[in-house]
Amino acid sequence: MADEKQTEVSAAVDPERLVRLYREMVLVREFEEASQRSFRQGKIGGYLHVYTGQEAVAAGFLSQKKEEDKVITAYRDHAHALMLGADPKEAMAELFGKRTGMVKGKGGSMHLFDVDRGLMGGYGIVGGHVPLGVGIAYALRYRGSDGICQLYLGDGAVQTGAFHEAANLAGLWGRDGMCPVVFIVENNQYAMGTSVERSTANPDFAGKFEAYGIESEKVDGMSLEAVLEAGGRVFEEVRESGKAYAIEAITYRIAPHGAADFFEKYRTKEEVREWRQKDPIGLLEQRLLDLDAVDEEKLQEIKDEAKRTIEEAVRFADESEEPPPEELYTDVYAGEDEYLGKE
Amino acid sequence: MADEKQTEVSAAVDPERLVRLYREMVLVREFEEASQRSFRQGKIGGYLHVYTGQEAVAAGFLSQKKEEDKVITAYRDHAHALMLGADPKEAMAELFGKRTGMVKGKGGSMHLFDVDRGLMGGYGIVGGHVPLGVGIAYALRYRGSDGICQLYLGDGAVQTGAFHEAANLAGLWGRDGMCPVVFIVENNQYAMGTSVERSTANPDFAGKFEAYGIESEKVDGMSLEAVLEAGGRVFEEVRESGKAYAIEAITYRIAPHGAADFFEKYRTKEEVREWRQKDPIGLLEQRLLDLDAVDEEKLQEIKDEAKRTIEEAVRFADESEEPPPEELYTDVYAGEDEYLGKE
Amino acid sequence: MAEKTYREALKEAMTEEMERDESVLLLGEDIGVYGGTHLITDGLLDMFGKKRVIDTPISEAGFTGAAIGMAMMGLRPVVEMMTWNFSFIAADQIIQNAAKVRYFSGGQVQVPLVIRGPNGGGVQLSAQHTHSLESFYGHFPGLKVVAPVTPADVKGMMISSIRDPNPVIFLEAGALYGTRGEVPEGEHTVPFGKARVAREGSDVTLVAYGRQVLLCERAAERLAEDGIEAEVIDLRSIRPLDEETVIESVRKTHRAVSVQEQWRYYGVSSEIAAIIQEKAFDYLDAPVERVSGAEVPAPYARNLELMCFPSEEQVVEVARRVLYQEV
Amino acid sequence: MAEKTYREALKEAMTEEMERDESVLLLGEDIGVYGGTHLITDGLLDMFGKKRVIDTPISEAGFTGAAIGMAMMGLRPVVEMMTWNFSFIAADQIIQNAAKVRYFSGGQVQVPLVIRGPNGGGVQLSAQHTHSLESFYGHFPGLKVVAPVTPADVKGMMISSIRDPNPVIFLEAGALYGTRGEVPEGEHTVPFGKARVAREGSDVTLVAYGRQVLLCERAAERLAEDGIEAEVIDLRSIRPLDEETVIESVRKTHRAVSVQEQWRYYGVSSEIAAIIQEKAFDYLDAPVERVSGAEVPAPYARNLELMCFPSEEQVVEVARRVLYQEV
Ligand SMILES: Cc1ncc(C[n+]2csc(CCOP(=O)(O)OP(=O)(O)O)c2C)c(N)n1
Ligand SMILES: Cc1ncc(C[n+]2csc(CCOP(=O)(O)OP(=O)(O)O)c2C)c(N)n1
Ligand SMILES: [Mg+2]
Ligand SMILES: [Mg+2]
Repeated sequence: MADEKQTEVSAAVDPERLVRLYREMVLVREFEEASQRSFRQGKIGGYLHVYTGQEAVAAGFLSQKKEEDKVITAYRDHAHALMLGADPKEAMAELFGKRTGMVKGKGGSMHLFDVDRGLMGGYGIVGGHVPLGVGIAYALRYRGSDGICQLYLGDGAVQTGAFHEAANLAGLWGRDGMCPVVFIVENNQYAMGTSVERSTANPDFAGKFEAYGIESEKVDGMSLEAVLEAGGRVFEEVRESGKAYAIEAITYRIAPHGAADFFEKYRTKEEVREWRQKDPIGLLEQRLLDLDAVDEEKLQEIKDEAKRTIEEAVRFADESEEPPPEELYTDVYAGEDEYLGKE
Repeated sequence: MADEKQTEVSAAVDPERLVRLYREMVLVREFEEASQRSFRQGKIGGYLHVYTGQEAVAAGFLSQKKEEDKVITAYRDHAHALMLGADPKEAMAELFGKRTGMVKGKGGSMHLFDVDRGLMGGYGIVGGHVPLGVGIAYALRYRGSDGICQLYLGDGAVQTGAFHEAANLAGLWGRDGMCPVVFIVENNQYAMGTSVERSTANPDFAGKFEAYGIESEKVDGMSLEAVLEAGGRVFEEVRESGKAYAIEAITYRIAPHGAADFFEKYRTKEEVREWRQKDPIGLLEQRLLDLDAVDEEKLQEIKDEAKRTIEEAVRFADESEEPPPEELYTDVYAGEDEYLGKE
Repeated sequence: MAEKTYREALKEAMTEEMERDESVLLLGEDIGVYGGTHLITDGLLDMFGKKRVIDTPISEAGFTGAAIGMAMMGLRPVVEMMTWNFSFIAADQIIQNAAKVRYFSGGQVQVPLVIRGPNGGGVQLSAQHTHSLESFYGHFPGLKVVAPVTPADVKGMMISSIRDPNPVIFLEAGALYGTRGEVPEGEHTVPFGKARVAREGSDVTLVAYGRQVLLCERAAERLAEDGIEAEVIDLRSIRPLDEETVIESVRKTHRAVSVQEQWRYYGVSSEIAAIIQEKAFDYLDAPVERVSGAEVPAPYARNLELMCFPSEEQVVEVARRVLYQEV
Repeated sequence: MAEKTYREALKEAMTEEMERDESVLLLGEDIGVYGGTHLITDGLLDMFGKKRVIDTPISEAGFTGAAIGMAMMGLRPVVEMMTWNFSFIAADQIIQNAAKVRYFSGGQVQVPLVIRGPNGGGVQLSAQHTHSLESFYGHFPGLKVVAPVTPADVKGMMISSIRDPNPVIFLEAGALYGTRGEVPEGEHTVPFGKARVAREGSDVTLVAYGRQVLLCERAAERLAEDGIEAEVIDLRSIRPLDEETVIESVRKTHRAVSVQEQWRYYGVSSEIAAIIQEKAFDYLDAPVERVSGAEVPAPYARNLELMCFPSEEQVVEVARRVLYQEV
């Protein structure tokens, strides 16, 4: 279905827009590869979850975010931050745990926030952010805004109780036009080492939303154009109706789950190879060439530029200072309270 | 649908069996009315949730419990205990908080257990017992038993995360024939003061199980014969397959939610009146008369007998002693450990 | 000042804040159409409409989390936990999101959220429905935790809680909803982290909060009959904790008993004892003693339940013990 | 005795018990096909098959609750909490069902269940992935809570836990999976509620558990260089708590420092301090002091994180302080 629509849509899509998004996707890919290298060099600590293979999803949806819209996601959040316009330098500095990082070095890779640009954060407890996103959507309407909330979650998150309770609330509140949220299930086929087949007896993630009275559809998450089409249509519908909606984006995590992952244990080389054929960046390159929107030289130029930007980001992160020790005690409480437990 | 099947089935149903179950239903009704009176007299404390209006559900399903089967339910559990054969005296004594109670006066109305008869308990946290029931079903198969688990839950419980996570596990484990559980959703139209329409945008409770790859059906929970038919068929299927299954029994809580409840606030007198017409005991009386299985005199005799039994139970409960003080400290831990925190 | 019940004071605070500030809204199970299981919110649906008084399904994690999201957007949700016993389901939302999101966002958001409901036991609700969760939530930086006992404080602390830009765990003395006391009209706030000297005395300090404050006051009267003047400190706030008021009192009395309904191990009184011996070591004439709930899940039977909670006699007896007046 | 890692000791205990007793089975996320995120269960799926090594979806409440049901049926499930940070989702199951069902069933069932996984921080996992939950679970009667630190103890306590008819919260020192130590072969059990004297000394008692025991041992060595002999007590078990061993030590040393990674307020050390002053009041020459984690959600940046956890220097300094040797 998604495929059919794609051809139809493509004509309507502005090739320049595609090139612009290609640029973003390549930047994200570079960012992720650089972050993996830096992790191996011991410059990044904690957990590191990269977005490699899923770039078309965030690119397609986030590029259609309106000023007043909000975005919330889990820990696989670098792409979301960058595509909303965060400075790669500050994003990388956060991964390096530096004071110049997006959240001052306090959160790390899993917790990128950019509230000014509508990014309400990355969260580390699977499913735990889903209720927040539903509340954010309610608050938007309550305030009289016509913004919507793009709520990203993984296939694994759909198995959690928090998801279920939140989706049910979204269905209910949406009936009154009070829940303009779009659940974007990034079905990348795995939750860590657990395939969707082993995580639920019914892996039709879009279909699961029926239990909550929420309409849904699936989209080919490897095709930027398909994602653009679905996003453009759905976001405006939801903005209009104030009703929750769900999109299952079918995609693949080409990279390991985290920086350390035994991924040969749970998936075959062939499977990975097959999905690599559908690498959204590779597909888009071919498409841009077919459309004569770019030539090979232009593609190379874009890649080189991304490389330079990211190299610079890494250098910036590396050279930035650590957070000052006082920062340990700030931001525990808001308001006039100075830090309460400090002796 | 349930109605259609009912006629078909009725012929097959042994009138004596219906009379026997009528007797049980009347006994439960008497028990509940006596418990409400005793509550008002201050002889029962805490919460008290009665089963009035739903008797056909427990009667129809529990009468088909096999020796090796297990049953688990929430706090509205008196009927389940009695219909599994618990002594009304001990049940009532539990409500009175006496040492002769089913759980020695330690649990009260919400926590009736009768492990010897397969009742794995009544639980007070909505949805919280659902995972336990799924584990019980797994354990049955793991041990090589061909027992099944009857898992009762309310319409309100379906909104909880615990339900969702457990149902998903049941779907998965059932694929391997390792989860012989029957979810029996007692849809009595309300969760305390919240109607099903206000608790979910999709009140098709049976249908919700599709998300977990679990087959389901609805049954008229006011019709003993319909319940008997569904139970007889489904339990044997599940026993055979080891796969989870769900039955939504459509019923009504004629009584208030608890002993204290402002029920005129959330439902109309007319609504209650209409459902009273479908009172499962009234319907069954008519049916038994139509079948010539009983005459009015016999019905009265059964009621009188139930009344006597329950009066005796109340007297027994009233006259029983309180638990001895040492009981406070027993049953905290099992095994050789004496109570660990006692000074 | 008018006499009001604890329940009325609570409702008054919420009503006044809702009238004052459109960003205040309520969520919870059966708080609207039904009027609230404990009738705290009765009538508010009619006053403020269903956008502001939201009846939710049985989804403690879902609606608590949604309220956190609302708070991050600048609303000031007040969540009713029908009873705190159900809050374990929302524990992940409360501890992982509400308490920490300000920190891990580097200060980009704040969570002006109140979660309120009855805490503690006493009416034969048995094991699953009887908990005192002060230390359970009090352990986590990022939360504020309060447990007022007088109608005046419950009003004042509710107003302070709603206006606070941080998540507040508001533990009501459920058993006292019907008790009366003077309540200031209108704007009345009580700050966090300030204990209240409920009774002055010079011989021994009784530290408590919530329902046990009343118990200590009664015990103090009994002790007074024998010429022992007990000072009763009502902590009111569990995090932040007013260490000074406690220490000051002990410097005067040289003896302390900490009373709590909750279990002894890893409870609030452990902290109180630890702090007193740390900061008033040289003033102490006897070890700080604790009176706590029995170390068992709550039983149903009335006689057993009564054994579970601290009694006046126990407090009197232990107070005498720290005064080395064996009875 | 062979040298083994903490990880190997843990796996050995589980493997041996599974071989011995068919009723032992494992559940958790990615414990089978994937081999366990921390490789504790690596290879066990092949050995015991998928009925006994159950890979679950991300449903902490669901599978913990299911394991409780299994345990009530006489099985002995061992649940892996991938990390204890995710256990808040299962808190209702653990606290409301596992800890209490024996009581509210009047003793009709028991729950021989182990829930295990890494506890504590230290590798820059930041606020949502850094918790020490000893007092959080230790508060509840009906649970047993342990936190072994040596490979020998982790084996012995795991075997004891699996054989125990009660629910055991098994808090592993996640940061120490790779550390080595002597581990007795075969049947080796360590009882609950017995602390271990990790080092003898006469001048000051250092009380700790888990990772902080090693810290205290190192601090003790440093103190020894200056002629101060510290006794190090490894609690091992948080509930039940071995008060005697602690008290006995303090009666000898007259001074104590309690060290924990967790937050100060309402933590294990509060209880330790409370108990010591209660039961060894007349022996104490100085207040019991506490060294705790910084009172903030865990930060990500390495330098800030290091400030969060107790350090050797801090322990040494505080030990000197209780010896009135100001530095
Ligand atoms: C409640 C909880 N359980 C377990 C984990 C550990 N964990 C981190 S990521 C992950 C897999 C999540 O899969 P999915 O939702 O599909 O997102 P993806 O990683 O594929 O983007 C798991 C199990 C966690 N963070 N939270
Ligand atoms: C988690 C939780 N939240 C709230 C409650 C309070 N409560 C007790 S019964 C009930 C309604 C449950 O409705 P349903 O599941 O339909 O069962 P019914 O009472 O109709 O039999 C509620 C909200 C509870 N016990 N547990
Ligand atoms: Mg995934
Ligand atoms: Mg119901």
